[in-house]
Amino acid sequence: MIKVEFLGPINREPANYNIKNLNELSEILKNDNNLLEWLEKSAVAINGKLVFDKNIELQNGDIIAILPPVCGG
Amino acid sequence: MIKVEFLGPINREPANYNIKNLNELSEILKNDNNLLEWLEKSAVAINGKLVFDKNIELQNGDIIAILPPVCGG
Amino acid sequence: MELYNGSLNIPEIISRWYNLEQNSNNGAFIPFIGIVRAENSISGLSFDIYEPLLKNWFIDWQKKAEKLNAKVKFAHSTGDVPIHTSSYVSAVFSPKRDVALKMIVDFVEDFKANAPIWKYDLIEGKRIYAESRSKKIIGSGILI
Amino acid sequence: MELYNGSLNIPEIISRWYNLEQNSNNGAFIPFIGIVRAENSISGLSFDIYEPLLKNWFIDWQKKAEKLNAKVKFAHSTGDVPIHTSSYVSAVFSPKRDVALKMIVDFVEDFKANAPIWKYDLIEGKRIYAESRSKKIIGSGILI
Repeated sequence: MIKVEFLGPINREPANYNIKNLNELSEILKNDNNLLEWLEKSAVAINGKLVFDKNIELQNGDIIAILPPVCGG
Repeated sequence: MIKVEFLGPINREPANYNIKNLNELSEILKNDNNLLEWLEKSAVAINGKLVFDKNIELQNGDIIAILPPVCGG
Repeated sequence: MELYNGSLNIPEIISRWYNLEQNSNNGAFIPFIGIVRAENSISGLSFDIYEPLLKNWFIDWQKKAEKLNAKVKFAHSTGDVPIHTSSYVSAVFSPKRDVALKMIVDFVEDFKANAPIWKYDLIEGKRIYAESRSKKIIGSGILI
Repeated sequence: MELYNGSLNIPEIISRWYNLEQNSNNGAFIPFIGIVRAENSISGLSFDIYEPLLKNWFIDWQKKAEKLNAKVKFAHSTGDVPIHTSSYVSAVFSPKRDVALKMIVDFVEDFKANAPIWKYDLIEGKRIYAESRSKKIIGSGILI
């Protein structure tokens, strides 16, 4: 299973999915109209590292983070 | 009288001169070989303000500072 | 990297960092200290942090600094931070003044743009996402 | 502008400046702290200061800062300052981070180039003018 965390203002409980890559996650999450707006402006990290390729193969136990726009300091 | 202070590494006692402008001071100090080298690389302040014109008229009681190269911090 | 719940104790942090590094022969120590401004009738700011990514972001910066013989540090708040107190301090140590001055500018800018931290205004007891001041992280939109 | 005989107490100065300005609604506070490095087998540095000109130099900077809605401060040592202690700290306060970051760079560079301060290396008890690191003040050579 892959755990997906929705960070900061997305304000939604983590969810578990049985997926092999980010393409599959994209297909699932895009169906959720409440999420669609966030996805357009969110980056993605796998196990604490930003990723830029939807085809990366996921490993069982990976943790994915959905990261909306930031403003530290 | 005009008081002239020699700052920092010039390491020389202040002196008083009866002069009307920096041209006159220049003529006096250039005769001192120990000072000549310093004069080439020194700036001049009158009463705590840098000056850039040798013809400025001096007032009785003015204090002139001879300022060799600096390195604060 | 130090994370604290609530406002930072700036005198304690700066003094500790200074005392710790005083003998490391770095000639320049430049902290950047953020203080929460009273504006838009907020009572304060509030922060969420995603620590796993922040840790890796900082490790990259430590490597970058080390290559230039410098050292970076920072502390940030989570949760609520009242106005006129501090939520953020970063610092650069370097033997060279010019390296330190350039690095503190780059570090602070990169922190603002890429550190996984979400800011909220505290207004009348509510926590309101500071969306208009927030910036998309590089690579955003990948799931669309 | 604060002048001290010997090393600066950096934790005291930074804490005091921070506490003093905390409520002035400046969002950014950037100190630059100089620490005397152990190099060229010196035991420390020593400084002479010409206060009347330094005071005027600083008044000009205060006016410049005020126009940008910022505030500048500095402290410097006179006399002997042992290695691994501090002789210099300056700071900028501003509501705006980018103004503060630019100003601390400009202030420190201008200080180094134009503040009427003379530096000496302390080597085996002797006070040796740091001539090769020193810079002519603008207008130098006027008496030739």
